[in-house]
Amino acid sequence: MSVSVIGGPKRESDLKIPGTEVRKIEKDLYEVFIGPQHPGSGHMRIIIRVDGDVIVEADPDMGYVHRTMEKLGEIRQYIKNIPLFERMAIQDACNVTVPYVLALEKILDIEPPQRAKYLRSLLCEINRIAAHLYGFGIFGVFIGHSTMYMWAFADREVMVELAEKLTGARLTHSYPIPGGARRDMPQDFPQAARKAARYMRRRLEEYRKIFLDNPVMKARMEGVGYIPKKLAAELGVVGPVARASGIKYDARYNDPYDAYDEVDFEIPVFEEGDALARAWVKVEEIKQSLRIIEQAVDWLESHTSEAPIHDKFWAKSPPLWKKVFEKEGRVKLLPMMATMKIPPGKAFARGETARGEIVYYVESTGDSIPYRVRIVSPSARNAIVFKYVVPGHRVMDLPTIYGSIDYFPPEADR
Amino acid sequence: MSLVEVLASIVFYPPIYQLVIVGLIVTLGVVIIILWFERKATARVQRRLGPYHVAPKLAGMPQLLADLLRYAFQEIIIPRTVDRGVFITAPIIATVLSILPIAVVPFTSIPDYWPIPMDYSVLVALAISTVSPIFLVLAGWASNNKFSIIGGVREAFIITAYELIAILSILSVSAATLSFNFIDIVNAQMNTAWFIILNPIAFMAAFLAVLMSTSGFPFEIPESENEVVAGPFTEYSGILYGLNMGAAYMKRFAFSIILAVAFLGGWSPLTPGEGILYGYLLPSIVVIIKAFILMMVFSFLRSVYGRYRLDQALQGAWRLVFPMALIGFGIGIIEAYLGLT
Amino acid sequence: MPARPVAKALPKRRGLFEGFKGNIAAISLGVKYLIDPKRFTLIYPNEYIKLDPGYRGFIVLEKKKCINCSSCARICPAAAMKMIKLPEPDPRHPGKTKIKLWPVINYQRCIFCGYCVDVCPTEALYHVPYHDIVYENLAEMDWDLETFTKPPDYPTASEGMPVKYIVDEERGLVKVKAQEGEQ
Amino acid sequence: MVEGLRFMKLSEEMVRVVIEKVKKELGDLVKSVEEGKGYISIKVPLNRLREAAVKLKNMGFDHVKSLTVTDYKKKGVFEVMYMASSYLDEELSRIIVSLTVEIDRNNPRMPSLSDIWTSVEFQEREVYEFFGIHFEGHPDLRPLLLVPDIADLKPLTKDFIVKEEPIFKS
Repeated sequence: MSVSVIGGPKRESDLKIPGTEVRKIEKDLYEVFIGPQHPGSGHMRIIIRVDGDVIVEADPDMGYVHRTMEKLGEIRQYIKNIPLFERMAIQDACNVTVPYVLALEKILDIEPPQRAKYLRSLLCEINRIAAHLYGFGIFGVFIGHSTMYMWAFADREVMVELAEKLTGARLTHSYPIPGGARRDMPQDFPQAARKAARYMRRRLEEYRKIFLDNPVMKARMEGVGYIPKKLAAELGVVGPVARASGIKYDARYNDPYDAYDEVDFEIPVFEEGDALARAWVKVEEIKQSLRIIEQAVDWLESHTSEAPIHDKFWAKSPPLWKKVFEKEGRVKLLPMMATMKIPPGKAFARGETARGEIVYYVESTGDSIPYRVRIVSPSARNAIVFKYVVPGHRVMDLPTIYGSIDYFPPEADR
Repeated sequence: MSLVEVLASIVFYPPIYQLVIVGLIVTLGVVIIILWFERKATARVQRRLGPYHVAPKLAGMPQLLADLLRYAFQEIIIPRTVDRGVFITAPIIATVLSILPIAVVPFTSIPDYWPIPMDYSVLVALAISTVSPIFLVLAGWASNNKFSIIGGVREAFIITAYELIAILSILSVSAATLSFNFIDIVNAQMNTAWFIILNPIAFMAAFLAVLMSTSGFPFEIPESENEVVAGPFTEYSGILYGLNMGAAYMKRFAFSIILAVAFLGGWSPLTPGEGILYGYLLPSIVVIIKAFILMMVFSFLRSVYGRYRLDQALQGAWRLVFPMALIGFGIGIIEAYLGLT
Repeated sequence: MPARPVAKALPKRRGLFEGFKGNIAAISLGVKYLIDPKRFTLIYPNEYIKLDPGYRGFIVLEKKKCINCSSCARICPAAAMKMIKLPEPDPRHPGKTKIKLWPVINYQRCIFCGYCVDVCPTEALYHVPYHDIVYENLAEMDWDLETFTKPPDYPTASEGMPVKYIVDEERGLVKVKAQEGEQ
Repeated sequence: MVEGLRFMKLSEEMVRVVIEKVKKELGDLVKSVEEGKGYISIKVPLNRLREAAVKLKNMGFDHVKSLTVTDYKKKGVFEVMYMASSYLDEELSRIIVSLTVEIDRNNPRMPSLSDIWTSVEFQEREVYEFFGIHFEGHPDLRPLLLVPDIADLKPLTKDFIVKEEPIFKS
């Protein structure tokens, strides 16, 4: 009989904490620790017990990249939290920070100008594509398809290039700020964005040929990790995982923010609920994101350039501010931004990142630092899939499910 | 007799030539080149450069020599928990056995240059080729590591699936020519057409079986790193790991030579003539080139496919490839009955 | 027009023939890329990307413009920017010194968010459009005021060829040689 | 296509309708219902929390988005908010209700809701490690992200103080 310690050290004093006691496992089961130093696990550990080739129990053990985001959020000024929170998922920096900014704007009771909304949505969609491609790459290499990995990462470079043009940084843009966005669109951006959109559409067709319709890969994905609609709602899974199971939920649709109530796009919903459907959701979402990018670029081009920030932070700014904006398109911040006091209040905001819905709860007591910031990231909510969906699958299905829910440990651990 | 002739007679003494020159030196060269090709071709498909910075003018070819040297001089770490004897000997025996089939395949039709009597050479080659996987399973078991054991078990599953297919599909050639003699098989192909044209289904089955036996994509299941780290080789390091990895490629080369002789006409466009040069060296080069091309095809598949799940691979093997092998065998019999060969 | 959920279905393709067709499509696509890889790899030390002027690279101080307001240090999210106190001859009272605050930056911590550049009331801080600088030890990355006031050396530029990436419809990105002297 | 035409932005009207519905459903369970910024706050007494949760679930709030705990050290309470919403009901999916209870900061115990809302299971584990709140009846209550040594310090309570560096350098 094998004995294993789950969840902590063996010292006598620690055993008082519930959940750290020594457990015995059944004789016929074989316990395999996948991760955290494992080529197929990422920064997490999944403890599986297998009977033959079939997993009977899976226990996700997260927290290897926990960075105390919520605590750090409580000790620093509001604006300083933006670069911090975007480090949860740096491929998805804008999407992750926009809901936080939305929450702040709700407390401040301001609405950013239309141009800022479009700029934010534009970067959000660029980030969404980049993050989906990242997910695709990881998914591909998890089921042994290294070409998918390299292709997705190469094409992600195009999106990163666009984001760099827009914000001046490849990944950690720190782009949205309370009341607006930090830069205006450069002159040559619309043309590059349209070219990139056309290129991406053609590449998606090639992805289909080599990956999604490839009989080998299709066999690996079809019917694996099936989550029925009821179960998906019960587990509270988010994003592509939920939409692949037939749940019509997308924060951009159900609680529209920024420019999403003005642009025309679809929320793809599949009924199949397996890994293949989750991959297809991503493909369809990339297509829709490309449409949003094109529309946003058209809108921005046809409207005159003005500072994409709320008047509260712009009307009283010195002439140098306007000069810099006209010359470089850069929105300078007022020095009061650093120690900005936000009126007392509580706000809850949600936004759709590539991996699903992220929610923020911000509570202010009128000080320059938040009293409480609660973040629930999409991967943290999807982690429950490991416990409830993985058992019953074969060992080789674990990477398929892992890759298909696009679980991203740094985001889940926060 | 001049010195050159003496040397030639030693070097081209069939057992030495086939086992040492072709079996060790050429195989090593082929493995290195094919590894380079595999990395380079995969890189091209994946829009990368592949090996580059070690001599950019040679397209990074010396990278593989550097890797080889690194493996050779790396410290071999033997964990305390392993079964030492088996742990060390298993990869060595597996490597030796995987190149042994080369020693029984004829490279020419001239009896002077046959390493063994050729009457039952097909059977001998197939028999030898089936031994080496057992040592991979042993290596996994001796490692005493969970991932190694899972990998070893997967290897064992795969053996049961591909072995019958490999034997049956290659024997379909024997059925067609009514002979277990490689020489008869090649002669028959030279008289009519190559068996890849006469019996493509059997070739296809044999091709897939070789892919499975050498863990090529899409059947790279025992070593699949996303579940079982490196399968049976998880605990290995240094040259022992290199042997393990190399053994798969050597085995693939040995199988490719068997396939080249059985299906691709052996030394076909060439009729072996008098003397060592025309009778032995050139025909053997033709066979090696054919085997090399076959290996390039095997390697290219890496960039297109991922891997099957274990049960899917087994299902595919038994439900699809095994009937294919049977049909191929049937075609062989029909061809023999019709006197096509 | 707003968003709308649309039910989609997986393309249903089954059977031996479809499987065969899928294999052929995948392999032929692979062969297509084997012949023309369409790659845009940057061969880094030999080539380097000449970044746009808007890029958020290393941050440098123009001492003349600085008004010692410490806004940059206050907004720095990574606590990389700190104010130091330096004595300085007082112009109004000759012979006496007064304490002045100057920003210094620690590049072990800097995350290149550019808040300090954006918040600076006199544009005394600016980004240089490069970021690939190697230091031999960590202490060197903690800049003092003198280092902070001039742009850091950029050895990559002297060794490699400047290139630029432009977005292309056919190949994704295309690497082109950057014009010399172009900003 | 036609489906999309039903789209509308969340209006005050819709929120008011839901508030009325909640008040009717929960009846005397609720202490107060008020509209917050982005959510509807429903305060219930601790001993009737499970009852209220079951009723909310039956109303269609089928999953919990966030289990938010705030430490009010001065008041001596933890405020626990189950922020629930709906996936299957499109009307309710636009609205987030927060089922709020206050529990004693010195004796943080409360019933677990993980058998009502499975989606809250991992978040209850998270709250357990960060605040030390014991959820009675939780099937698998052990630290999720932290190692037990750190979890023992209850890092998200206001007792655990982290200080920012000063902006001056000596």
